[in-house]
Amino acid sequence: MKYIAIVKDQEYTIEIDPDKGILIDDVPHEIDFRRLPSGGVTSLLMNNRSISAVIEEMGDYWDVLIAGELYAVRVQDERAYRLERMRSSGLTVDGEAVVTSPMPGIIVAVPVAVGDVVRHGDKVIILESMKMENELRAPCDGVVTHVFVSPGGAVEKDQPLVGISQGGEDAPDEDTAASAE
Amino acid sequence: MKYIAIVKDQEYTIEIDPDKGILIDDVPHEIDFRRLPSGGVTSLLMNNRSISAVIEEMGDYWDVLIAGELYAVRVQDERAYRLERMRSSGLTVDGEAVVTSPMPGIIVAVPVAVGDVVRHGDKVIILESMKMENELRAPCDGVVTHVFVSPGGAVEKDQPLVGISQGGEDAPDEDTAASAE
Amino acid sequence: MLRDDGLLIKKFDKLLIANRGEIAMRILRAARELGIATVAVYSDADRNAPHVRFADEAYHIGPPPARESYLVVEKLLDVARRSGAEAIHPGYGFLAEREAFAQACTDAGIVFVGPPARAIGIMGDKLMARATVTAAGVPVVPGTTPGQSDEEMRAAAIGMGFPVLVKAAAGGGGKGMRPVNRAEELPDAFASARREAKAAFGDDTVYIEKMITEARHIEIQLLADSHGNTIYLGERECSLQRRHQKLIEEAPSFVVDADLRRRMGEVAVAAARAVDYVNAGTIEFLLDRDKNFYFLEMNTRVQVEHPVTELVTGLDIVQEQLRIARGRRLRLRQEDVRIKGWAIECRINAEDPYNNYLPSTGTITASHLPTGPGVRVDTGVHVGNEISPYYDSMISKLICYGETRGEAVLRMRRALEEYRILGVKTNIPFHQHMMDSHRFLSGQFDTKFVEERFSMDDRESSHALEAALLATLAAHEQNQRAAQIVAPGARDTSNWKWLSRWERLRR
Amino acid sequence: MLRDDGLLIKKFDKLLIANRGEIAMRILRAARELGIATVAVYSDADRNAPHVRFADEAYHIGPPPARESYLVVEKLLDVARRSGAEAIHPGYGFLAEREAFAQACTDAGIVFVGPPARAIGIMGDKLMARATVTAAGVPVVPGTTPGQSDEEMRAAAIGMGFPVLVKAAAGGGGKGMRPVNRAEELPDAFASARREAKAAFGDDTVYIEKMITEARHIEIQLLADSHGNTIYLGERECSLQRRHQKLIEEAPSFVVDADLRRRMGEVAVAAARAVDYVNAGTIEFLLDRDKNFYFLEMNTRVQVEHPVTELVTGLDIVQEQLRIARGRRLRLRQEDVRIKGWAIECRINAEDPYNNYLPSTGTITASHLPTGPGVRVDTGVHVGNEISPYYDSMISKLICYGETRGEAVLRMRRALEEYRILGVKTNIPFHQHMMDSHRFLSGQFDTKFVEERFSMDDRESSHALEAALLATLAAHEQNQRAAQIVAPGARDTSNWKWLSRWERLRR
Repeated sequence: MKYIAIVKDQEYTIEIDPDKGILIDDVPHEIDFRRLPSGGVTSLLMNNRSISAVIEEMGDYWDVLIAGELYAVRVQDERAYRLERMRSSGLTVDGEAVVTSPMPGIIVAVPVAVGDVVRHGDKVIILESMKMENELRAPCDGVVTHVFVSPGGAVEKDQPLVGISQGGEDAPDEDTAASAE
Repeated sequence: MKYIAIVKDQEYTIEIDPDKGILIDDVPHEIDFRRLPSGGVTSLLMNNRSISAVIEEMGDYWDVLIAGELYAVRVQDERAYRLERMRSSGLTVDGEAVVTSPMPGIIVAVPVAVGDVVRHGDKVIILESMKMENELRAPCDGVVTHVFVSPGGAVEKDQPLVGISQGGEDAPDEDTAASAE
Repeated sequence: MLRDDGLLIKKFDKLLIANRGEIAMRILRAARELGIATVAVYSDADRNAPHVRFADEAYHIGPPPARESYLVVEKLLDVARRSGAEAIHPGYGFLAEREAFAQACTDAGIVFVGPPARAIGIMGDKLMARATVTAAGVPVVPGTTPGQSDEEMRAAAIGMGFPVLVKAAAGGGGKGMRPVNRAEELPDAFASARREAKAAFGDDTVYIEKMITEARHIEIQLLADSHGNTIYLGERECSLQRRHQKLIEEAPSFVVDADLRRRMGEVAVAAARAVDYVNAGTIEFLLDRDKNFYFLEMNTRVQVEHPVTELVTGLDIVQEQLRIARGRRLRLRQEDVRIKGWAIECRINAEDPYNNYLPSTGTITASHLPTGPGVRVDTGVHVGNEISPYYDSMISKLICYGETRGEAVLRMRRALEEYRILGVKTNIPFHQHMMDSHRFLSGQFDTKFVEERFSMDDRESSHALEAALLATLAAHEQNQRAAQIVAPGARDTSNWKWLSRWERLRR
Repeated sequence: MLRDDGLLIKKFDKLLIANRGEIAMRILRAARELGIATVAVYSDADRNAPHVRFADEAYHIGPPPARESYLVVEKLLDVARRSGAEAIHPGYGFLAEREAFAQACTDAGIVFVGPPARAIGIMGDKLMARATVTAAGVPVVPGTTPGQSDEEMRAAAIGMGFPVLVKAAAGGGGKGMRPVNRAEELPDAFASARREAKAAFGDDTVYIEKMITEARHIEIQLLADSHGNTIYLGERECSLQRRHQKLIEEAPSFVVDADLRRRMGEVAVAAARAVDYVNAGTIEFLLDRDKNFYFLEMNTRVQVEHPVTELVTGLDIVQEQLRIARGRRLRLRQEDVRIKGWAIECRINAEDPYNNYLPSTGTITASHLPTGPGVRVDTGVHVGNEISPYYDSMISKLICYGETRGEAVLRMRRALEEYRILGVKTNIPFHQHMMDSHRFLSGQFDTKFVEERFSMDDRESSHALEAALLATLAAHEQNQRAAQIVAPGARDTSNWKWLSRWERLRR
């Protein structure tokens, strides 16, 4: 069985074969993997190197906690991976990035309006939660296409707040956007 | 539903009724009971008194750990309890107590033989385990009826080692037993 | 004994803890260790919290929002009455620095484990506090006096020179505080500081203070008994902050020598005496590059970061609070206080250091605490508990002790690696990155360091390959299991067998 | 540097830990804190043990029985070679006090983290040890010399007066030791002591020692560097034992004052110097009612109970061991050692205090460690790990610190209550009962106290009613669930709903 694992923009091809053993990017490794009965704790011995991790399934990815660092890993078998690559190649041009609420809270301010040009990292929402004001920022360059909330409103976790049309590599420049107001 | 709970020779009658609430020995109590998702941890509020416990099912009884103390509790519904009492009332006279091995180990010595009279607390087996010699003692007064093991033998947990006929309240006295040898 | 200043001091044997989370646990443990019976309170969100299970008694006080539960004075006094609690410990936050609450306790004949209401009142109003300690000879940061108009404050700001800070008179924990670099920014800063102050404290009075740049936040822990004895327990270094929230604290401070410690300690004692202070309290100072120090504020309660002082002095500050409230004399004189070794505290928060420190809510699905020599964890969250938006995002405090600062840092690194929390994102990687930072190791930082000169971007992810492999093995295991449900005959491909085959191969 | 006495001293960066359980974890943490890479070894029984997960590398060394894994010198040296480990820490037990192992390490060019093989050899032979320290002016308990026949020993015993102890020359930890009250008991005692000594140490030589009654077991912790500096870190009180197994240790001792501490310390240093001792070691003394003390033996390794000394001195003894083995000079001189506060250790064993302390085997199904101020837990067992008959029954060590002995005891009570282990029976109730005992609180005990004057029978079971109720609720819950499988339509009687109905009723 061949898998593609993606973590922090890095891809690994991992083959698990009853005869050949485990190969990572075609290199065989001695692997001894154990799950312990409490809370997702695992122990991996990899060529005698010891890695202690906690693993948890998060829907379409896996959270792996090693030595304090949390890694989000997507695992696909080779076929699913090829299929998705084919599909996703047509999606980038008019894709919309949606900023969602990372937690329940109250909207304090919405410093952008539909039509505004935003740059990656610009503030788009100020959300109060856990007794703190939190700034949510644009995940990409683009133009604001939707504002789903207004100040004072309560929001749930994962609720869409602001939509931004992604410019891809051809982000509209300030002039074009300004003339659209 | 009415239950009989037995712990350390003490019996409690506990009634759980959708209308009357919870009654212990006919006295109603305000009860708020929660199971937490980890390792059998529970929280009981009983008339606002807070009890934190870990509960684990052990087959025919429950282990309940409260503030460092472990309580073994047998719970039966009223009907099963009555049935068992009836049954057990005929059993005490020629019952045999069997000393079993509390853990895997090696038999070091068997200081008793079939026919010996033993008193509650007498050594009947010396078992080596966990790098220590452990003395197993007679659980009651009586006469040794079986010796299932011999020195040097390996035993598993719960393996029968020695059988002792229980004298009940009419334990045979030393003279009678001695004449049986 | 009811003192002239309204503070009730008497022996008590049952204590209500008007708080939740780690500080409730901290107080419960101290009370238990003194043989004092304990009463907890809980909102609907906290029925399963450890403080409920750990107390001798627990009472429900309402829905999750604090203003409907932990902040409702009448409910707390009612629980005290029903349970027979003779004293209330407020912890920090919530009602800890509300003058009216302290007074209400006294009026109800209940010992308030803290200072006299009057001291809380004076120190809680930043402007009054400045005036009071100034009169006692304590140096303060230049700033405006009460009741000035926006225009007057603007003029004062220009007079003292930018940058300045707009601060809420009732503020604390950085709330209602705004740095201002130019006069034009003042109106916005006034507006947002007032909005936040109003929401947080119900009082939107603001004032202006000169901003001390390249400053360190150094605070002095005090203990004062009801017999007129006040001592200082040395300093804490609390400069590592983000948005005025402390993240890492240590004791002692890299930059405070014995002489400066004594001078700051004596000034702190003078500030406390100015309000006839009783119980544990903290004087916060700014220390500038030239080792001038300025009174910032007094926290009239136990601090989050009190454990670092406990580790280097060997004292138990919360037990001392309870002893003082029971009328006991301090057992230590100033000359008995000795600082030994070094302690560092990392606040473990549910927030994502890789994503602008956004708070992370969710249920804790795994929690494995570091243990062993020199490691202490104060936590109020267990597996199954929820990190909810109702309360702050602190999960626990990890405190490490070493003979030297270097050893404390190395131990903290080890403990951070051992600590495993799943279910929410945590700032453990932030702390790890800080413990690896040369600036931190060499003690070169000020209150702006985290925000302006520290980035998670240069942190290397050293275990990406292993993470990929582990996730793949877990996914494969799952696939195999799923396949077996379809074809139950294929027993011999089960996960464990498959693994032991590898074991056979490699032996 | 290879010294004349065969001890190899050099800087190393990778350490093999030839042990398991809590002491392996303890050493791993110390090494990690010093930046030393770590190599663990494990038997089949320990693949899932924490020390395997916590090390940087881990190597399998055979089946569960120690004589086929942890005791096989060649396997350990082979792992050192394969992993590139330059040093081996033996922990306690297993190979820690085998002269041949220390020598084999040196011969292989590997640093043995411990004393010279020769010192182990002398101190490991009780008879040689007695002769050596006697020559150095150290007082010893009257006893027989090597190579005497049973008949000669019998005559000597009658000469010195009963009671006497039959002891194994190679003994330790109470193994191969038998108290004898009458001459007629001697043959049996010789036989059983020899059998146990043969099994445990492969050497059945025994000798006789006068038994000091009403004695306390007091030991002195030593540190000696390779530059000729030897210091003592005060005493430990280890009188609370059962069958010569220590159960509770504390530092300092109730009965040792500054003068006695200094005298015992100086004698201990003299004993260590008599064998050119290097690294951490402990001199065990018996202290009689009149405060006379007698050398008992030297433990040429780290002790189980070392943490209590760490807590009152602020030192890290295992880190000191590693530093010494790397050739560093001691940073402290004798006058820098200060004892502050009080520490108590309870050994948490898998055994049933209500049933003759029978060991209890099984899998740990729940483990919740106490935390918070003044509490340290050293454990090598996690949830899912098995307490097997292959190794000793110690699960962990719970160590508490307080400003005073009373505070340490109260904290220990609190921590014992917090500690929750399920899956095996533990001796936590024993410790709780001891912490409640007046004799213990007033410090009135000797080495016979646990066996002769302490009983669990008078312990009250204060929570029987609550246990009954909780088990019944759990059983009822289970019944309800079972009933629903039969009648899946009856959803509204589900457990949680049923509970919330009570909540509604009571609000």
